[in-house]
Amino acid sequence: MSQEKLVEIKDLKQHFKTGRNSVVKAVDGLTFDIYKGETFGLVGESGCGKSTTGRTIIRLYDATDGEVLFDGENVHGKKNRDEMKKFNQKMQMIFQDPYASLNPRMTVEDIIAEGLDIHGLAKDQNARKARVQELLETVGLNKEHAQRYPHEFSGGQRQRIGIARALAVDPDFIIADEPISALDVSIQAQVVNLLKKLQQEKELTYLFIAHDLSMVKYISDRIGVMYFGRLVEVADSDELYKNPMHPYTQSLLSAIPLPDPDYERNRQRFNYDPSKHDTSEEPEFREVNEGHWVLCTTKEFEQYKKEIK
Amino acid sequence: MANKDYDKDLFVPLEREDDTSEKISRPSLTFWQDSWMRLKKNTGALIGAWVLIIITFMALAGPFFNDYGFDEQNLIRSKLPPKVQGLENIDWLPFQGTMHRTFEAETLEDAKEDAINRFKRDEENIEMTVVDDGSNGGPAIVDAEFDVYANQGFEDEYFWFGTDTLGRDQWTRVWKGTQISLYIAVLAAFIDMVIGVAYGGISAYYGGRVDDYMQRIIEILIGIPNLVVVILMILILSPGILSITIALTITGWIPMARIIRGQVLKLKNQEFVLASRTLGASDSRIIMKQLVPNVTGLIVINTMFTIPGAIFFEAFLSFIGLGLQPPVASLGTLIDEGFQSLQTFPYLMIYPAIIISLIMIAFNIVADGLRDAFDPKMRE
Amino acid sequence: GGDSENAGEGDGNGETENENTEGENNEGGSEGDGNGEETKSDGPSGEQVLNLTEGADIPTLDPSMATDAVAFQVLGSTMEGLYRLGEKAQVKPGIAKDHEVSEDALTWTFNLREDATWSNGDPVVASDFVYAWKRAVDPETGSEYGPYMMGGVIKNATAINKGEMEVDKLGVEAVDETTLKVTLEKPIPYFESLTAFGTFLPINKKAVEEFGEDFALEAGNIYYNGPFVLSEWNHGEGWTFKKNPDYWDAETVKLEQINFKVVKDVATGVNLYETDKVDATGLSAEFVDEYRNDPNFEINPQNVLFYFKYNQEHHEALANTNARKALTMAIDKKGLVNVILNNGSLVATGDIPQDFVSHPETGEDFREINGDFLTHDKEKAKELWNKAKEELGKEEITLELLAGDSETGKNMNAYFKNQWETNLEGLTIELKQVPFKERLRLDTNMEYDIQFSGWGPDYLDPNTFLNMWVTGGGNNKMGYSSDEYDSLIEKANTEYATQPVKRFETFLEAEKVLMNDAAIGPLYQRASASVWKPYVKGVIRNPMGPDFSFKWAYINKNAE
Amino acid sequence: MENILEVNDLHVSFDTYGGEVKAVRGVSFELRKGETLAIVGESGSGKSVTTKALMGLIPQPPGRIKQGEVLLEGKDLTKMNERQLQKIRGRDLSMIFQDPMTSLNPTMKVGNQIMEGLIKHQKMSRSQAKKRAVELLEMVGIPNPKARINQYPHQFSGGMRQRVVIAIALACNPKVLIADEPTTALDVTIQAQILELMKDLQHKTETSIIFITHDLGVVANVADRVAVMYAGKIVELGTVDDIFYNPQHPYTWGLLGSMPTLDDEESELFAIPGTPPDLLNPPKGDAFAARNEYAMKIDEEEQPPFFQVSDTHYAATWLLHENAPKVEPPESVQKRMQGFANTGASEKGDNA
Amino acid sequence: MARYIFQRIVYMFITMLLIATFSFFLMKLLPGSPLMMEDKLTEEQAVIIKEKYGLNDPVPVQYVNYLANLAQGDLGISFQQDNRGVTKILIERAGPSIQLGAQALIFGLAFGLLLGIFAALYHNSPIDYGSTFLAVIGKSIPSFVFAGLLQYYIGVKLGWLPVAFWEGFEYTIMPTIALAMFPIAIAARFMRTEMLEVLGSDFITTARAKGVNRLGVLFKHGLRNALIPLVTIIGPMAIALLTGNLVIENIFAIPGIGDTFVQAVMTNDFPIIMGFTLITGFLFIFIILIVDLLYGVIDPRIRLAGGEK
Ligand SMILES: Nc1ncnc2c1ncn2[C@@H]1O[C@H](COP(=O)(O)OP(=O)(O)OP(=O)(O)O)[C@@H](O)[C@H]1O
Ligand SMILES: Nc1ncnc2c1ncn2[C@@H]1O[C@H](COP(=O)(O)OP(=O)(O)OP(=O)(O)O)[C@@H](O)[C@H]1O
Ligand SMILES: [Mg+2]
Ligand SMILES: [Mg+2]
Repeated sequence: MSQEKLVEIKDLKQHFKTGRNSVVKAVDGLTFDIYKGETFGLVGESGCGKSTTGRTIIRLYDATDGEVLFDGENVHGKKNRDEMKKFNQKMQMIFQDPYASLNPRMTVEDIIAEGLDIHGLAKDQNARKARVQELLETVGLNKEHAQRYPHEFSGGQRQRIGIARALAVDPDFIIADEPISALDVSIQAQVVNLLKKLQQEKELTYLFIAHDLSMVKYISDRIGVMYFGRLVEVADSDELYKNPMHPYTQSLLSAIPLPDPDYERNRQRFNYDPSKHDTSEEPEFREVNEGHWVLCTTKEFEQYKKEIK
Repeated sequence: MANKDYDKDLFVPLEREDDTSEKISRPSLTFWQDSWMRLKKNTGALIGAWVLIIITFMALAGPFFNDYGFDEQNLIRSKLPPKVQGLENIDWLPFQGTMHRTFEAETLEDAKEDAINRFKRDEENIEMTVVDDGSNGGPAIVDAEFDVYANQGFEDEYFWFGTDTLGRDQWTRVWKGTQISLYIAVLAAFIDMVIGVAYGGISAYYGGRVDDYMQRIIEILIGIPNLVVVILMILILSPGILSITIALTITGWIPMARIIRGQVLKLKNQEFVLASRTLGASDSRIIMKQLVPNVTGLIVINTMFTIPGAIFFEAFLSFIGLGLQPPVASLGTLIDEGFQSLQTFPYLMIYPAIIISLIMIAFNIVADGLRDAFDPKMRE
Repeated sequence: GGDSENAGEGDGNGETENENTEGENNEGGSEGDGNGEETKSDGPSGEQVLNLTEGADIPTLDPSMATDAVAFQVLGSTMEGLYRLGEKAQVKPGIAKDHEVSEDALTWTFNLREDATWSNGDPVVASDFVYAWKRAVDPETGSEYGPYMMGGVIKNATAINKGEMEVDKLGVEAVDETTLKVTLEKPIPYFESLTAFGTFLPINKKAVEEFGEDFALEAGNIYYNGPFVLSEWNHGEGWTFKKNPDYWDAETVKLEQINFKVVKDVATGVNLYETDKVDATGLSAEFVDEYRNDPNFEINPQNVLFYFKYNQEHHEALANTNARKALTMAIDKKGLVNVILNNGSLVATGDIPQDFVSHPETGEDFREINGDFLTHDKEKAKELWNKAKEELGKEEITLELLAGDSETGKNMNAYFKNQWETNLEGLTIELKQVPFKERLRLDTNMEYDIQFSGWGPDYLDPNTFLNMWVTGGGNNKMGYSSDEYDSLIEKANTEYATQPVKRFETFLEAEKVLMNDAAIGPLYQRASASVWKPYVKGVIRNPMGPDFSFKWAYINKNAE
Repeated sequence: MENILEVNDLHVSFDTYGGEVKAVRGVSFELRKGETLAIVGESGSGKSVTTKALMGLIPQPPGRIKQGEVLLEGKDLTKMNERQLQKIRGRDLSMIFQDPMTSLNPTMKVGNQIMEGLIKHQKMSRSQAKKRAVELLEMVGIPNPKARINQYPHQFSGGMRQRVVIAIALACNPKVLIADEPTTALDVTIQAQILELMKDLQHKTETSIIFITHDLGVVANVADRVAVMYAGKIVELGTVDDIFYNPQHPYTWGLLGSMPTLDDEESELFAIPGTPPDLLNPPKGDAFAARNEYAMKIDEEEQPPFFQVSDTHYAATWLLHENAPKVEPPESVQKRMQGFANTGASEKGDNA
Repeated sequence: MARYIFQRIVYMFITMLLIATFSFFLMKLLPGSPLMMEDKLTEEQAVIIKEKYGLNDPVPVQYVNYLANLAQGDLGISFQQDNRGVTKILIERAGPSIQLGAQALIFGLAFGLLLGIFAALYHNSPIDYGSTFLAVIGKSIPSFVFAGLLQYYIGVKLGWLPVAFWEGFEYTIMPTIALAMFPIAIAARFMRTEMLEVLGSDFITTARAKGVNRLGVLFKHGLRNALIPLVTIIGPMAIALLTGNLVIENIFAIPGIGDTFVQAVMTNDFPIIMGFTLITGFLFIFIILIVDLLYGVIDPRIRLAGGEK
């Protein structure tokens, strides 16, 4: 895998005003890079800002602060329609809720072809149709499905429609926001297999957001752990599972349920208590091991370093 | 369990052609074929559609069903009640060409005298039934039926819906009026759809400033009374269909715009809209393709309220001289006019009112059916 | 004109303006004369309360400002002028006991009674009249009827109103408390009946000063001197008269109370009548059929005349006399009157209504003497029309009919259009139905071809109708001009002013000229149909001024 | 243990424009006092419909219970009218619905939504109910419950809403709690807390739980017994150990095989091929046949009956018929079973 | 919240100013002058009268004067009802109209709501069809027809209620019913559609699962959630009802504002037209503000959204 950076996120902040004086700091200073061709997994407590991060990267929200560089160019900031369109083509998103993200009154063909229409990628009706069929086959549906409506599909199939839509414009980078959490395991497997296959074929880069840690580990090259709008740990996936350093990461890993009744009967969970941190010092993001970054104070940093060796 | 014996041959692996499970059991249809199929299954909507078709047909052909012109005046046959061949002898139907009144007086003689007096002293053509001869202390009551046709010497004529003050055949006038009212209905629906939907959609979709300004414009438009605007139009325009069209266009779309706005405000943050945005869809595309199809239900209902509103607004315009010029009439003006004699010659109002109600009920049923038909969820 | 039905000219559609102006249909039975049919026992019996309806609210109580039927009606009941109209338009004494007229007919001296008082206790004196009349012509007041009724009648009124002369120069003077001397501009034969008109009522100066801006705006903001006082006035809803105990002739007044309610809808009036909530109601054509043979049904012919104005300057065809005659004669007015109006209206055959004025000596009716002009004759109309087309050198002619926009109006318009187009070949009529004031505007600017219009009299004299059509007259507005006609009218009003017979005959002559020119196309003379409860007696119907007089009215429950 | 709930041959159908959707096609099981029965299965296999049918909450029309009985302590719920059901719902039978985001009334304060059932069934006064609501919220781990009861659902995060829904279901100490994917929207740490809470409660009140989930890890954690559903039927039913360590039905094999494990690095996950059958026209034979690599001819002809594997373990597959060829679970499943830490494997029984 | 309301009130003033401006100039375009009716006035007099009403000034000056007076709450005096203050006239006349309108609105909404709710509850049953029928008839046939029928049958034939006049509560019953046909129709139709949707949502099932009885489900859980679209249309509907209905007022001889206004338009009584326009405009804007605030009360989710844009 190349180490070329495709997306650079620098001190990204997204604050929502919810009232005169109250602000929700959904994302509060994220910095990380995503390399070309890799899958970057993002996990964390529900409500910690994962979706918001994804949406801000693709500029569904205008960032409160910070920047997102895509291929070296800032996605945010002043952009005219054409420039935005270019980004829109290169960067795509698969939404958390497959059903909600499909217009119930459009046929699958129209949904998938929307990107083609917008970017003028199909020369004529026939080319459009052909492209849609090709995409349907790519995601493991067949061409008869083109005339159906979203509600006629199972959850897994819907998710695949969403994927086909994202692929239609030949993107380089796809943000997949919990694409599988509502599906049964067998369908989860289908979707994940598909994503992996596409990645290999098309050199895609993913930002993969999920709750299910075993799935995340399976699919990701590197994983970022978020807590309350901030990244607390980033590492290669194996490294993270082997050497979780931040206590929140540890607590997450300790809570993964395993499909093994005996193991479950005896499992020990580790609870994260944020108040245990030393609050006298503002924690910083530090590289503890090669490619293994943790949010920590200097003291903690020293301690983590020791633990590795 | 399962102790029944089964043929051993059955327990051999299944030879399988390829993936059968993916087969689609339903033939692929275009959206329109599909909607049409669903509509066909909805009997109510079909009946409604037929009623509309029949009414439209009658609007066009009805005036030719008899020989009377719609402006053929003859004061001698003024205000004849409805009379229909074949139905004229059925007592409980109002098609006998007679007028019916009940008279009450102290004595039977007086009651009869009253009846005779009321009906032009034409005893020959009055048929009286004594309900109460007054012998038991109460007032005498007489039911009198007056053959107006015979009285006027029109025994052999039949005016199915009667005639108006000027002796014009109501049947012909009602159907002529239906033509106009149908035009108004279609026009109003069109304005609603085009201006109202676009305005409401844009206002809500862009939100913020745009919404603020657009809503204030609506407030101003509504704030200035219609009557003032319409009177001004009299100066500029000559009366007729064009002025009706323009008058309707000025404010007719506002309720629709408000409703669409409310709905779009709700829809615009739905994920499928966001998805379209990440694809780089233009705003107009999002409004037309993503949002509008999802508010069709409300559009349909609201249109059903706009249409009668428009039909009577036209009557109002005609009333103040901006609408249709006599002798042309619409259902609205016929009802307005008929209302003046609601107590004395009710048939002048009842028939146009029945037709307007029929049109509206049919429209509603068809619209409900259409809404279901265009909603793919109804397909299974 | 002083048409009390409606604001003067343009009363055109008075019949049909019930939406926006009065709806005279409801003027609680515009007559209900109590005469004739007294049966079992005469005289009042039962509760002396009368319940009536009125088509509109009172716009003002200020005699100088009053212009419409309702205001004059209220003033007629609550105020007393020099004279009052009694039965058959006979002049009855009011505040004036009698009067003397000078030789030259220019100076009138009225002797006032001493026992008349205002409702605040002040006596009614000659200076109250002087004050009121001066106020009426004072341009500052802005009175509409003041200059209209007094201009050219009372000395200097016109000049004063134009601001060319001091108000004090008005030809009216209080010689003493009970003597009023009036100097006229020229001899006015009908001046006596004029003094019964609302604009000539006295006003209590104190009240004007006391209430200032609010004078006459509420029931309590004016002092009354008539048979009744306005005891309550709920704007828009109705008002109540109570008997005025201080009225000089209170003895004669029998009614204790009259309740008026504003009712605009005919059917409502009928329903109220049927449920005994009101004692009288007007009827529209539809209801006339139902009540025609009811013993309580009445038709009250009025002197309001309806006709076409042919604008001779706007369309060449209308400058052609034959065309105008053809247009007038092509219309079957009998049908119009009997079927469409259906309220007792009469076919009009001249510029002066039936039973309006009669020959000063023979007593023969004006209409009777002059006969019928331009009566309906299809064949003749066709003939004339063809002649006109020949003269004009045209086969196809399109004319616009400007008319009102209310319901009955629409029927009439459709009728006219149909009659003309079927009877007169090559004629196309374009209807233009506009609201009342738009029609006034178009009339003033003479932007019309044919106009449906109407006029009610201001005083009992043919002049009120005939002087409209003199060249350049304020109401002409249709480009009619005839030297012969002009000089006849001029003569009648100057040379023959003091010679009633001569004067009358000159008017007869003038009408002939007018009708031979077919300057206007007379259509009908309005009547109103109504039903009155049989126990209402003694209500007097006036041909002008207030529609009816209640001074002598009473309730006789025995009559039922 | 005594049965608190018994479901016998339940059939539920929906009438749609296209015809009759046979969502549940003969489900039978029993629920014992104090146990947890997990239901797993393909999405659309009728899990939610089955549980809604128990509550008498199938929307009618288009739905209807065609056949079968639901006995709660011996009384048949399908025969009860709405009024009788209202007394039982919330008090004896309680349900946590699948989607917490939409299961709460957006226009009603959270506290009131919890109190509603308490006031109705426990005949509490408002103030008592309020106190209890605060307790419940505290129990499900919502901080500052006193203030929270006066907030509206949208002011709660997804996970918190999920917990509110749970609190409502627990409010009246039901005899049977039906939990339809109660933790899907939660991250693992909160999920673990919730599961703990439910178990605690169960110990205290002897509540029986029906737990629907897709997460086999969760099943392993909470369940005493497991029912596997496919296309409107239960295809395998057994104790949690039976199902995990000795699965018999090929669909169960497929499910277990689809899960990634934390330690292995396969190139591709196993997924059951194809899609579920159309419930409008369910196949004549075994519904799973089309996707079953071990399918036999008989699968096309006739639906398999339940074969008993052990006292506690049943499976509906012709593979268990004596005439059927012996097949082993696919390698991936075997590997997984071996991968499981310990002794469970030894209990593996043979085919019946 | 307070800021939001304040902002709206500022807007309200601007809108009112615009309405005043537009109507003022439109008024100047109306045919004829207010003195038109008084055709007997001599020219000299006309000048004096115009002076009194300030009509001799150039239009912009008149406009400024008008606004200046308006700022002091002075709507001027009527041209036709000599010297009577517009404010006084409008207040007198608005009373009955507003009372009737409010009664019709309340009764119509309440009855329509019930009708709609039951139509939804007994979906596709005779009750449903009956309510739809009633709604369609209620909207297809003008209210004055109902008024006429009521007056004749209830008032005259049966004698149950007074035929006309404005003298007490029983006098308001028939006009109220006639006017209410319109809100009944609208409320019933909208309620039915929304209720059907709401009754299908999950939280209704939740409520039922709690054992809440039928009426509780309908009124405690369903109603509020189904009210939003209805509230949207209340604005224009309330205006239509509260500003008086000329024909109904005439039929029942009610001293309302509808007639006053039409008279004023017919006679060019500018001050009254302007006054009426301002009152209508104000009412409308005010009701819309209330409606927008009501959104928040009915649906707490909207309350927050109101603050931010
Ligand atoms: N439009 C918004 N306005 C206000 N607050 C918001 C908005 N969108 C998100 N938030 C808040 O921001 C925080 C992060 O939300 P986000 O949806 O990114 O969480 P998430 O990590 O994706 O959670 P989940 O796993 O439940 O999907 C939450 O507290 C949420 O309430
Ligand atoms: N109202 C309805 N009308 C028609 N079909 C329905 C209806 N409700 C459910 N179904 C059908 O019943 C079947 C079973 O649905 P159910 O909700 O029980 O699935 P599930 O097992 O809970 O799936 P998931 O795991 O996705 O929640 C599905 O095929 C579904 O399409
Ligand atoms: Mg998320
Ligand atoms: Mg489910």
